[in-house]
Amino acid sequence: MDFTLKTFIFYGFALLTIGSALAVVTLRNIVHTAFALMVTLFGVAGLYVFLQADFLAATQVIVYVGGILVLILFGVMMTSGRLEMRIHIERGQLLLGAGISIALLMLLLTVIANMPVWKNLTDDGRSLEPTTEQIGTMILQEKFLLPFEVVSVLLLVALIGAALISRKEVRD
Amino acid sequence: MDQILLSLMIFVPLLGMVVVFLLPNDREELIKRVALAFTLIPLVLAVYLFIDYNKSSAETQYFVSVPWIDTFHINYHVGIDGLSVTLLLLTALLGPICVLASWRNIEKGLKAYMALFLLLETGMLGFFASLDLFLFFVFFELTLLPMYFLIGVWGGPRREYAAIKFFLYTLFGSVLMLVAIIAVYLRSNIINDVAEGLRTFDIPELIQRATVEGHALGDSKFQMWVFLGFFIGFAVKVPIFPFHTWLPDAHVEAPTAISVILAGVLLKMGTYGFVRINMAMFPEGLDYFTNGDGFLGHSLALLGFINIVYGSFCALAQTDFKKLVAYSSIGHMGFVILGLAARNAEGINGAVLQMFNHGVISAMLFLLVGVLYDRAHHREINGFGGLGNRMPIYTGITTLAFMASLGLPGLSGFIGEALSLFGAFQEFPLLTILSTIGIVVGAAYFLWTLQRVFLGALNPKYEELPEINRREILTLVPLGILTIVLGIWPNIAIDMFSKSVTNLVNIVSI
Amino acid sequence: MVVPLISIILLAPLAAFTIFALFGLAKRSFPRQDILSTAAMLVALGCSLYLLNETSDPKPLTVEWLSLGSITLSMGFYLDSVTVIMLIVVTLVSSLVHIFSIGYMHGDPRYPRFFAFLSLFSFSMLFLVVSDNLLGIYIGWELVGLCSYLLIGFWFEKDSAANACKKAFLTTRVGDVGMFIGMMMLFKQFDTLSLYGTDGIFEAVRTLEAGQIAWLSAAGILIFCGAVGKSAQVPLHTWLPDAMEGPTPVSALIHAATMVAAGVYLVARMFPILTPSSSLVIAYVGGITAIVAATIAIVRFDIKRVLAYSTVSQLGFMMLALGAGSYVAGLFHLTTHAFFKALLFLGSGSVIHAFHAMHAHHDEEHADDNEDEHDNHSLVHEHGSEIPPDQDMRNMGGLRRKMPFTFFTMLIATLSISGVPFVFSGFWSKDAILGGVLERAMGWNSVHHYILFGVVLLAAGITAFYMFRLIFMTFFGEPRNQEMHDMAHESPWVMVVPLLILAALSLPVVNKWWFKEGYINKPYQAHVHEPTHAQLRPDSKTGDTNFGFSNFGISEAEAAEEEGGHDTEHADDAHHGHGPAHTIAMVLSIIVAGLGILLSWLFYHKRRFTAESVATTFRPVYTLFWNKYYFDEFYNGVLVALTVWKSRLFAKFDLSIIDGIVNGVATITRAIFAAFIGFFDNRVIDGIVNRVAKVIWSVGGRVRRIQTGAIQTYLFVVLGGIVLIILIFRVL
Amino acid sequence: MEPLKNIESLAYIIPEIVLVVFAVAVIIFDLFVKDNESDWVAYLSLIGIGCSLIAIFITNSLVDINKPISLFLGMIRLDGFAIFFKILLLLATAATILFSLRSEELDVRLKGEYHTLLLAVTFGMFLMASSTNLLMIFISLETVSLTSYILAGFLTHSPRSSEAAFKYITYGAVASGTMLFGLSLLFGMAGTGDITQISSQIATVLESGDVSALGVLIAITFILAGIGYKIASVPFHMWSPDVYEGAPIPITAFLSVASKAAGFALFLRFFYTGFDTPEIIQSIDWRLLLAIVSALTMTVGNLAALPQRNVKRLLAYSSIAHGGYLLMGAALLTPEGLGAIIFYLIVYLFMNLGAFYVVVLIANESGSEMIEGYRGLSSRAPYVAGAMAIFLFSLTGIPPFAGFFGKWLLFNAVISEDLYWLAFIGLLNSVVSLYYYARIIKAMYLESAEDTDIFSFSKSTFALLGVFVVPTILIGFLNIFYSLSKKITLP
Amino acid sequence: MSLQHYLVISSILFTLGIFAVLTRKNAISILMGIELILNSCNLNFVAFSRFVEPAKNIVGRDDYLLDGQIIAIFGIVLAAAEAAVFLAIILAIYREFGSIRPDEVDTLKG
Repeated sequence: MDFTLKTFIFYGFALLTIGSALAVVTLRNIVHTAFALMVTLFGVAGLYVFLQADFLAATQVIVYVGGILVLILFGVMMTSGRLEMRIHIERGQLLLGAGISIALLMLLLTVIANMPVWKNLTDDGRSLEPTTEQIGTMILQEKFLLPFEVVSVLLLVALIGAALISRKEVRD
Repeated sequence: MDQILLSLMIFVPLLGMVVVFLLPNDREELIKRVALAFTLIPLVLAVYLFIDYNKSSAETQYFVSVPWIDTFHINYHVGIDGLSVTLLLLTALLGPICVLASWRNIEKGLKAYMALFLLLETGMLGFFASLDLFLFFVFFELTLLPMYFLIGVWGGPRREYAAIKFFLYTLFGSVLMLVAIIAVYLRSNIINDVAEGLRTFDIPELIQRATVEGHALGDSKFQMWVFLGFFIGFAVKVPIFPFHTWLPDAHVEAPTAISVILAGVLLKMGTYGFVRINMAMFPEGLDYFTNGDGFLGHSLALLGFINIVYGSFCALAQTDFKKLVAYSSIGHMGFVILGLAARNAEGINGAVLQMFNHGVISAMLFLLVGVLYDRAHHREINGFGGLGNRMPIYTGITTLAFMASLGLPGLSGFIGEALSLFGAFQEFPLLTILSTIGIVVGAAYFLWTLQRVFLGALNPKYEELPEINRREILTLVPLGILTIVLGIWPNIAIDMFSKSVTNLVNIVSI
Repeated sequence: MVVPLISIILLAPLAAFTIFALFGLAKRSFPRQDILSTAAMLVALGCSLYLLNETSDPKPLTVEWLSLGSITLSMGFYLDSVTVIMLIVVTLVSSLVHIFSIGYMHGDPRYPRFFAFLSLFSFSMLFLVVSDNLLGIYIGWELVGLCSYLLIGFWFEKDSAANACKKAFLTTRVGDVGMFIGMMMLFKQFDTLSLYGTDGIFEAVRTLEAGQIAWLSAAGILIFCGAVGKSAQVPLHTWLPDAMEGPTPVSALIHAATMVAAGVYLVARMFPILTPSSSLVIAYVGGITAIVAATIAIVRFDIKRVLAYSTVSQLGFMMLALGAGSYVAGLFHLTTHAFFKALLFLGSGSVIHAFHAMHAHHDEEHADDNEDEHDNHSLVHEHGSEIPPDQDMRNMGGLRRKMPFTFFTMLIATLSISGVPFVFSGFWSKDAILGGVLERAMGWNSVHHYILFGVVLLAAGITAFYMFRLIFMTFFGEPRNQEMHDMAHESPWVMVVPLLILAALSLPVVNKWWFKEGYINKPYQAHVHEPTHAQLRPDSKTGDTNFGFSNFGISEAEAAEEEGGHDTEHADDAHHGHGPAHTIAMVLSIIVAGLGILLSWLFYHKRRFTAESVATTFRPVYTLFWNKYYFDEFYNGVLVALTVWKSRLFAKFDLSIIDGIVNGVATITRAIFAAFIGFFDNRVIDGIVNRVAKVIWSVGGRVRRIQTGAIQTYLFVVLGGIVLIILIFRVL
Repeated sequence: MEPLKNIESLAYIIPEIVLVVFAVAVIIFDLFVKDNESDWVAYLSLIGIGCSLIAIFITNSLVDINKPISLFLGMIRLDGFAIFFKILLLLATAATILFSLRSEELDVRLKGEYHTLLLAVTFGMFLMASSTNLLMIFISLETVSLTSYILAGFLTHSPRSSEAAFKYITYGAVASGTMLFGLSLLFGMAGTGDITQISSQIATVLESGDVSALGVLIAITFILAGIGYKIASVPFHMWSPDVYEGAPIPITAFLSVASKAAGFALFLRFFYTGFDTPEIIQSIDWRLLLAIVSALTMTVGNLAALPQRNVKRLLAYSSIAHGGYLLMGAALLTPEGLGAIIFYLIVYLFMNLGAFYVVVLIANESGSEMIEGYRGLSSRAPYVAGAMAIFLFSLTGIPPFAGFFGKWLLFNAVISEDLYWLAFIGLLNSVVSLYYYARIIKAMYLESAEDTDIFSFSKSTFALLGVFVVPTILIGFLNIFYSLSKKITLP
Repeated sequence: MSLQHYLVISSILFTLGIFAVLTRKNAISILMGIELILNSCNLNFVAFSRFVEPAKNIVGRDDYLLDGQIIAIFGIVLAAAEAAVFLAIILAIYREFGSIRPDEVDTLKG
């Protein structure tokens, strides 16, 4: 395997993603974890770039980092008087959680490593045309029209619901 | 017109239930009268059917078969043969008697009581008349609900326990039966592993198909399992040891009329089902348990024997009058099982006759217990004494019932028991001889009870105990007459079903 | 003509009872039940007497009673000389007892009921007698048992009566079950229960092969079991003395003359199926009964109990006769015994009636006693040892002047039963038995029969002894209880007349006019076919053909000729067999009877010896006799206790054994679930359903406990579940 | 069969469109109607449902049931199966709205939102019943889920309700995330999102060896987590008791019937179209897997229901158990199994909703959801008690009530596949279930209350009760339902 | 950079997300775990869309499986909606229980 800059950057992103994700699950400070999550989300966006999904990478940054993460931070702030929340985690729970996670990972890795249909599918390095237009066509004119419309309903519902649930009730 | 009579008989009580429901709550007399009327109609019809039934033919008569659930080839198929017409008469007879027996002692919710009772009667009548396996099961289960409420709401102090126990036991049995029914249905069109024609639930049709060479229903292994499924379902109802423990509780807690129905009819549903399904449809399965080799070879007769001896001895140990009668029922149903296990004309005829007679006699016994309970408000045998002096008529009738129940020749209890034993003796001499212990013990507990309740010096507590009244006598007299008449001339009953039984004997003697 | 007559005989008493029952249901009673019942019995008696000459058609009526496809059970009448004699005995004694009761039961609160029960009894007994098949006999058999039960317990306020009636029914029922099993065996073999005719058992039994003899013996003995119960043979005899709790006319009718004799009748009827071995069993049972009961009777003081044991003993004589093959002798003794024993009982009833005021007084006392014992219930009671004062012979004495008729008639009966020669019927019948047994012994050269002869001879002597003891204690000497003696009086004429009639019937001369010579001759078909048992015996003679009524002053030769007309071969056999045997037997029996009477005279009249001194000398024997060989103790202590124990055990079975199994299953279940979920509670639980329900319930609780409320637990379950599913389905 | 293009498809989704239009209309209407006490919003929603129902019948006439139409270039499909579920769901929604009218725990000020959400969730369920594409499956599932979370947490002043929503969303988010991962794996293996093509693709994949089978198994199990949580099958059932207990009663009823039915629709379509080819079954025994899951589900549901004292929670467990019974049919992957499920769902709709309706009524009157609140009901409200008894007996599966016939069909299907063990477990479970149903009946009939006031209900209450009682008694006796259940098939 | 590389990364992300939801004692951390899971799914879809041969007869483009990317877009949208609702519910919980520790929200159980 030739070790090019591209691969170097790829591994960089990969490590960044995984490392920050690890930080998300291990750090005790909730704000720190939120920032670690941001790094993860950036990392994933970088991987999207490697996969030549340009539109998606952009969306990832905008929606996730710009939207969801901010939302989460708001949530953190609204639910906690102090920013640091140190919570003791039970060892048993930790071990069991780790056990289940590792078991799942092992199973997945076994499959990924040995699945014939997924073998030998390497990046041929060919660069594809930008996907944005195609995506737009497919969503608005081709078969993803219906999901698109449905999602709009879903968002409406989520909007109403989130407002409904979170608004402070004036008690009698 | 004739075709509709049977269905009319089955559904008139249901109509009665609706009518009773529509009556105002506070018109209690009216409710009772209406309920009585709606139980008398089936009685009239049953008597008509009994008389009109062509005894010389073993064919099913008055049958009606109309499609019901086409998709699963379920028909509304009812009809009677000698066996069912006898039990229909018994059921229809006990209906009005039970309404009369409930005349005064139902203190709350009379309307609901009568409505449920009428529903129960429909279930019982339908059960004995149905010739479609599915319908059969539906009616079988239909008796469960009213019974549960009748015991549970109007019963004695431990009624909840008794009701749920009854319910759970029966349900347990019937779900096994359900599996068996479905298995039979699914195999009903398979000949030599190939599906031919339509599946069916029709009992006569299934019986016929089971005899076809190479039919999946005829497979002996299959028959054995299915037999077992049905058997457990019916065994709970009969009840056969070790499924019997619900019975004493249910009987003790149930109000008088319901005990009467329970002992008089519901137990017969078990044995009737056994005859109708297990014996007629699965002769190979029956063979396995009555004539097979090894441990299970005589298991059915063994169960009959255990029932007789166990029931009798348990009865001997009781001090509760009603529990005693309840255990005696277990013992007497043992004779039925023993007779059926014999698979010969004497045994089966005897068993069927015993079913009818036990229905009549145990009904009398429970009515009598009820009469005493209504007066003294307890049933502790040792708590009475010398009532013979105070209540001579009651004592006389009780003596008659006891004597009939302990198998005194000349009264109906004897013939069924004797024929069952005669039949069984030809197949299982040793078990039969051992079973005769039941006769002695039966005499022992009844006489002992008679002594403790009626003989000896009058217990001063009961010096003012009123004698049995006319209404109560009225409920007992028809049963007493039947007991005597059938004891003297049992052929009246046996004539009705001996042809059907002969048919059955031909099927089971493979 | 025969069928309607028999029907009338049966229906008349039945109608009397039915009328009573119907009135009873309407809460009334028929105004003159006594007259009604008595009239019914008299009608039956008349019809029976008419039937004396109507035995030409033995099977006048057969109807199909039950048809079960291929098998048919029929009912019908069978009428031969034996039937007719039984009919007459039953109706005659019954009629007299009815009449006697009009006086004896007068004033009883349940007076009508008594007569109704007597009628029902008479019907049942007559039905038993005329039935031509085993089933019919069995039906009548059980019905008389019922009536016996009802009548023994007639004064049910007395605990002793209540216990006695139950004991009687149960004890006889034990025997009946044996009989029932015997019937089942016969039915299995022959598919019928009819006895006579071409398709009857007696015909079929002749076709049996030699290999089936053991089986037939068993059936015969089992049928005999019924007779053991009903006829109060050892070991089922204990109910009969207790049955004396019933009114005395009942004792006379049922427990002396008729019902207890039904066993003898049954054995006589079943004669053709008896094999040598079953006959021997019957003979031994009869012999043992005769001597056991006789010895017990010696030491009784209750007048009725003496008579009761005497009855048992005499029934033993009859059984012995049948077992020894002396068919006619057995039936002959049955007839004579019926009359003189009924007379004795009625006489004793008359004596008791004489103390009637005391009786009433005693009843009250007795009722008070019962109060204390009221709670102490057990299955079988023994109340025999307590003697009511009006029946206690130690309170009597010197009554012969106060009650001359009673004394006179009872004396005749006593002479008859004691076997005082020639003028009393008892002598002839007893002599026939003794002769028959001895003859069998000599004819077969059988040790068994010699032993039996010795036993029965001794028993005959003892009979004379205790009967005269009764007479001496009751009627002779000085009054022992002056108060009671003063109250005693001769009974009214309704009671005396039956006594006189019965006394007359105890004289053979009176009997002669209605018994033709050789009227009873042989068992069924014996003169037509070779009887089965005869085929099976070492020699084929029935041996007893010439004895019986032919001895009522008629020459033996004549009788033999009469017999010979039927069957010359037998007559010849009989002739060389009976001569010496009967002579010896007659001499010996006269000697032992004389000895018995003499001893009794010395003890109880002359007071040469006192019974007490003898009792002291032979203390163990006396104790044995006094305690009636401890039969009741045995039954109470062992059998009854066993039964009660067993029933209690069974009742506990539900609680302990079944639960034990369930508990076992539950324990395993618990172990399994404990491994997964945790521990189960460890309570003791009763009831099978409760147990299962509780197991299910606690599993439910366990399942429920996973539902901790913490969301992450749930997530663990989800993801753990996923991992498990994958592992189980692919990797493992 | 060529899928229709987007515009052509529109005619066939009029029922869905009607629902969305009314959902929006309701919330707008609510803005203008200030009178919180009036029930107009509810009636408007009911009109919407009625219109949708009519639309279904109209589109139904356009479709030949035996010739399903693929819409939106293969995204969804319109066939008899989908139509059946749509009608069923509409009925359930209508019933829920009617319950809500009676229920006193809902905040009257939030009626508009409430009904919008209900209509929206119904819309999502419609799509669940007809999706044939992985993406559509996920989106419809999410639509339903998200709305359900909100509805469960609708009682904003009730901690129980909030807790229910919290648990529901945590659980649901993890489950649907897991499912999405599974979907992605499946997508990667099959190279397509169209489930009608997946089976052939997967069959090819499976030829390449054991590991592929493991891959497929993982993918399917992950997907099962998403669907299984909707139908509350073990081990994905754990949210349901808590959520059912915490949510408003009408929503509990709705979730236990409609949500479950929609889940089954999705489940059936997914497995019947995607995974019932012999090759796949040979390599991974779905039937056994599902049979075990079904046995566990009913057992756990029934056992856990035994000790419950809260009727709502008891019914939650009972509905888990019923999910288990239904899964029996699903596990068979046979037409009989499908027919049995269809029939059972009809029956279940009426009996379970009926039971919940009684819970609503009793909660209103006595303010209690506990079993003690039912004491002496037979004298306080005899007709309601009678109806409840009928529902409960029907749920137990006792003739002559419809529940018995439903169970009978299920067992019939199970035994016809010779799965006797499963039938036995199912039947034993029926017996066990009697125990806890009977406890309610016992309380109603055999025990007496301290408080003996007579409950009074309006005529319309009884009428609505009758709407549930009559079918619960009659369905089993009418041939039409059996033939209906037989007619509906999946390719 | 083969498909497997991406798949391994996404698997790890997924597993970490699972670990987070199982062990974190803060509702918001759980939400973050869920976001990790959803990201891993999206990464999968995109990776497949890049590498996997589309199935035949697929409607639309047949040289390139763009569907995966579009699904990922929808995934992001759904994640956003879910996060919004989730946070709203967390706020409600915080209001009612004064805590967002998942193990303290356990009044419903049994």
